Amino acid sequence: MVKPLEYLTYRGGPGHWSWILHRLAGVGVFLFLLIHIVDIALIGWGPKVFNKLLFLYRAPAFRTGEVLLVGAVLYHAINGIRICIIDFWPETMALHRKLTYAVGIIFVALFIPTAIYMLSFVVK
Amino acid sequence: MNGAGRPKPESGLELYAWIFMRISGIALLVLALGHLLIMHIVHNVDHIDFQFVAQRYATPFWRTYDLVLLWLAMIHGVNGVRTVLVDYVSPRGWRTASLASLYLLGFVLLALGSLAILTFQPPMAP
Amino acid sequence: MVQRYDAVVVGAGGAGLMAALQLAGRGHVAVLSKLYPTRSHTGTAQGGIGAALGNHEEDHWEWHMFDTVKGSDYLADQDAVEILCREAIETVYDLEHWGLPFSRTPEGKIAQRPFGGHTREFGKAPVRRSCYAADRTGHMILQTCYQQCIKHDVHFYNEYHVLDLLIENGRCAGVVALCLATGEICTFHAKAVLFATGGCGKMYRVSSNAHSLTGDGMAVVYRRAIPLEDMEFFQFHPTGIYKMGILLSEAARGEGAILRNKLNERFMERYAPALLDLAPRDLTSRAIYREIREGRGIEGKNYVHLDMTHLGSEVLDKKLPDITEFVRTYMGIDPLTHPVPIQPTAHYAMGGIPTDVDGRVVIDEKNTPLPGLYAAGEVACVSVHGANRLGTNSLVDILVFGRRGGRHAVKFIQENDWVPLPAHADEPARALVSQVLKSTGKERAADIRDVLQDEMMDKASVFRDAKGLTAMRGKLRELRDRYRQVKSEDHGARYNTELLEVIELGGLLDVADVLVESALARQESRGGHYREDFPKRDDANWLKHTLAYQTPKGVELKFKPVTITKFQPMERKY
Amino acid sequence: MQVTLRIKRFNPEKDKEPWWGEYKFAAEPTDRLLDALNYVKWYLDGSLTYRRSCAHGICGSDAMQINGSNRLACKVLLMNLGQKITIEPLRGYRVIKDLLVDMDAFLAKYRSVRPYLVTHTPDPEKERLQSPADREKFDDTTKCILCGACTSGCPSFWADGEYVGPAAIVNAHRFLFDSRDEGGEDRMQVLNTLDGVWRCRTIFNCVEACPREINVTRAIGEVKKALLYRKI
Ligand SMILES: Cc1cc2nc3c(=O)[nH]c(=O)nc-3n(C[C@H](O)[C@H](O)[C@H](O)COP(=O)(O)OP(=O)(O)OC[C@H]3O[C@@H](n4cnc5c(N)ncnc54)[C@H](O)[C@@H]3O)c2cc1C
Ligand code: HEM
Ligand code: SF4
Ligand code: F3S
Ligand code: FES
Repeated sequence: MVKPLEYLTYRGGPGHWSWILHRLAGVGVFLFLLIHIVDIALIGWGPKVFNKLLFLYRAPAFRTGEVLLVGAVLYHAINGIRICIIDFWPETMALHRKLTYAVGIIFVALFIPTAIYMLSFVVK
Repeated sequence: MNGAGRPKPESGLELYAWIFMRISGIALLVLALGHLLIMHIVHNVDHIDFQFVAQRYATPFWRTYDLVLLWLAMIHGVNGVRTVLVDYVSPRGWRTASLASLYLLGFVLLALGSLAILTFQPPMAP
Repeated sequence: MVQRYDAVVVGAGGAGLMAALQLAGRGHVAVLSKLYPTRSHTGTAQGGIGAALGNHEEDHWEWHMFDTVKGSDYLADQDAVEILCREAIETVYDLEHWGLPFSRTPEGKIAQRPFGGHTREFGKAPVRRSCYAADRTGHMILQTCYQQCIKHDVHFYNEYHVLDLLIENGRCAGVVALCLATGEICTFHAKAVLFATGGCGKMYRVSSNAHSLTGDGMAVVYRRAIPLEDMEFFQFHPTGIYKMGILLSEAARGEGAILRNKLNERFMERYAPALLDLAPRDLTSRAIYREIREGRGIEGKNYVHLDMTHLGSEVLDKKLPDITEFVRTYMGIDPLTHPVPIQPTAHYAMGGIPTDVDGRVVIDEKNTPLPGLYAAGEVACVSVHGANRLGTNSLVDILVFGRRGGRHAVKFIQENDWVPLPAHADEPARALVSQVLKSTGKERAADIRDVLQDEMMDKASVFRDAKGLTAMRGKLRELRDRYRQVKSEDHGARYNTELLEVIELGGLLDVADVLVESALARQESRGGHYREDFPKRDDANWLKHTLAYQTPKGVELKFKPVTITKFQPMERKY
Repeated sequence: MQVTLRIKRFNPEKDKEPWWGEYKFAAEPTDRLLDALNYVKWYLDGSLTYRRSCAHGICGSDAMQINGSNRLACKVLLMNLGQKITIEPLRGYRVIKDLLVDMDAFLAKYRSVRPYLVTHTPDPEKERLQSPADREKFDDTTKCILCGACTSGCPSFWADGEYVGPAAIVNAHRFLFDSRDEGGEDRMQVLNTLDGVWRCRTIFNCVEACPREINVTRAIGEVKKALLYRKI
């Protein structure tokens, strides 16, 4: 049927992109959650093991990944709220494009400062 | 009538899944964003170590918080990935197999995580 | 391949579906349509369906009958008109019971609006008679009828193009069709066949009709020595979008829109002082042509304005949403603020296959039916529209007579057996197809059609005279010669739409031939047929129907009397 | 203006693979894209195949992908499309020839929601009454012309053709919200499944594609809400 790349070649509306991002972010965060559970569980092995592991987390690559994670959760959350709003108040769907743009704007407004703040530690 | 497929009988499952996604989403908005704010922004991984965790888990509030977060995120995530799999994996066998693996993985990790949160014994403060 | 059915309905517009619904469950029935049913042209009807429900003000079917007869310029058969107007009422209620989403009055009844030529008390003042669902009435009718067909499990053969009618020993034996999907030629052996293939408006350049309205049914039947009745009467709708011909329904004028010329005059005051812009279509179209001829077209061009700017967005967006959108999409202007350029557009064939009030096809002046053959809808001529159809009356016609035809066919299939199929029944159809596919000619079908449409527009549209029509006759002869040399580039079997267009063009040429010959013969002006060389109506000589037959020598004309019951012909003034 | 049509051609009778046909010619900016396609078919290549009938956006024959979005060819003017126009068949349906696709599966889905009025009470002598406000509730969804543009533009449908699709839901909505209808329960059962409304992820491509400007997602949302209230 429709090939994966073709999901990107169709020119739908903003909703098309927001859905792709929501899905990628959701799955991405889920995969992180799986890893996160494992590492947190290691706490049961005592401080030594755990603290050692945290080293990994402090590597710059990981710190950048962390920024992405925050971005993904943030976007997924804001967009999730949009989905809930239109689901429970179908009347708002008359404004669907505007709502989608609003999600984008809110996300950028929150994420950019946060990212700069978080990345400032990496640079240090 | 090719491809029409008889509609599958109604079970209501999808409806409940749908409503759960929305309610858990709203809860996660507070829990997950709160979690991120505390652990990755206000504090950051530079501050976090065994000690930090131990202090936090000294109060039942944070344990409960993390436990609820874990459960909701896990079920929300598993159900989310279920929809993704159901979308893209249509051959019957593959679909069943991938869903089974997902549920198994979800279950094991949920158990593991819960165990970690519940059984964690903070060592006496020195 | 031969298939056997009790009855076959050809065409799935309003008329075909209505007939099929009568037959469904009462016999083994198939509906053949060259389009998927919901793509039929009934779906484009906008304004409404006329029925004297009296939901807003007093109304009676007798008044409706009078208006229809007067509108027809007294050429309609009044026994048929009486049935039309009486049964209109129950038909509209039936549609409502089937779920048709009519617009509603504040009390929740079916809403009605005024329409051209519909009056109270025999012509005193406009009356609200057109039952409507915004300006999508045809769409709703087509959808609703199709939905009922789904409910009643009607069996459809979609995208089957009927090529030929089978007649054996003076009885109908079935039809031959081309299956577009496979290119196969299929024979349908049937006791009864009902034609509901719609109109032939594509023989004109500026037309409100779909690309698919090429008079197929008329041509197929005509080639089998069945006459076509009153083909000279072709209706031009006054308000088509300039150049494109897309219709802006009379509902616009029903809601208060006004026609204006270059001087911004409401020129209809001169032509129909009582009904003004709501005068019948023939009159209004001629008025517009006159204005243009006398140099009062906008910017000296061949169009005038339809002014809706005073109606306000409440009326435009709520009651006329579709036509408002057409203007915005296709003209790029907003009818709220700008008047819309319009010109008369070829719209409706009053003539067609002659039938009686039960939809039976009749083949001579004495109304002798051809057993098993039925026709209904725009393809047929009952005749309830006479020389000029009133707005909203076609939808009534297709449903009322679609139903009556279907009902009669039910009786027929119960009482009769199949006539044996003629030997090599599908031979003529096969020959037709293979002739096109194997053609080595050099003529492009589109070029021939272009000339046909332009010349018909020029010589056989709103105004006609002997000179033009005779020239047209010559043109048609020439086009027919060229048609024999038509070329084909697609030799495939599957969905060969090029082949289809060539066949359709052949039908158009035949029907145009009949129209021109009938128009040339009728030396008077009546309704949609206006002869500049004979500008008066002539009841003494021409109060009669034309029947045109195909003969080896060309078109042969016969005439049949008009049935007059309640209303004697009078001068027609509005 | 000078236009170039790039049309994805495919005739399984002779082509192994789809190929791109390019046609350059002069046209009026105010022409419909359908006029341009007709020009190609009538004067340049008679074998080009597509469906069309009404030519003004009412019959639903000529939905196709135009510059990557689903539109009706008769409802877009060349001046809004640029000089180079890419045309492909609707996606998600089997291509039969060039721009003409097999709509059977689509229409079977439409039929599966029982798209007709169901009543158990006997018909009154005259009309069933319905207030203008009740009539307004399903006005939007009565406009559907079954063109298929919405379903074919829906990523959930691309993912799995079993999804009943927005068009069928629109037509179910038309009856579910009709105060005269009494067949809601059956229809709800068809829709309350994995392949019913729940596969819709509110992507809005359907709304963007609908030539009748039906707010399809809203209709789907109203059906979801109705299902929810029925169960709770
Ligand atoms: C723009 C417009 C607006 C109108 N508005 C109104 C109005 O407001 N009120 C009113 O009363 N009337 C109106 N009319 C007139 C009215 O809509 C038509 O006359 C009427 O719908 C014709 O219906 P029908 O069933 O006879 O044919 P159609 O609906 O045209 O159906 C013809 C059917 O025949 C099939 N067919 C044709 N040829 C073949 C073949 N060779 N083989 C197999 N199948 C074939 C087609 O597939 C189609 O299904 C309007 C007409 C137009 C064009
Ligand atoms: C932070 C607050 C969150 C909100 C408000 C939220 C909201 C939502 C909503 C409403 C949906 C349903 C989308 C739909 O049906 O179209 C959804 C889907 C999903 N969510 Fe979340 N969610 C949140 C957090 C999370 C987290 C933490 C994870 C990871 C574990 C996650 C993973 C997913 C996945 C995988 C999907 C499925 C995506 C899809 O079907 O396209 N979400 N989310
Ligand atoms: S909802 Fe709109 S896009 Fe979908 S089939 Fe109906 S008219 Fe076409
Ligand atoms: S595009 Fe598809 S997912 Fe839903 S909102 Fe429209 S049906
Ligand atoms: S041709 Fe009818 S919708 Fe385009």
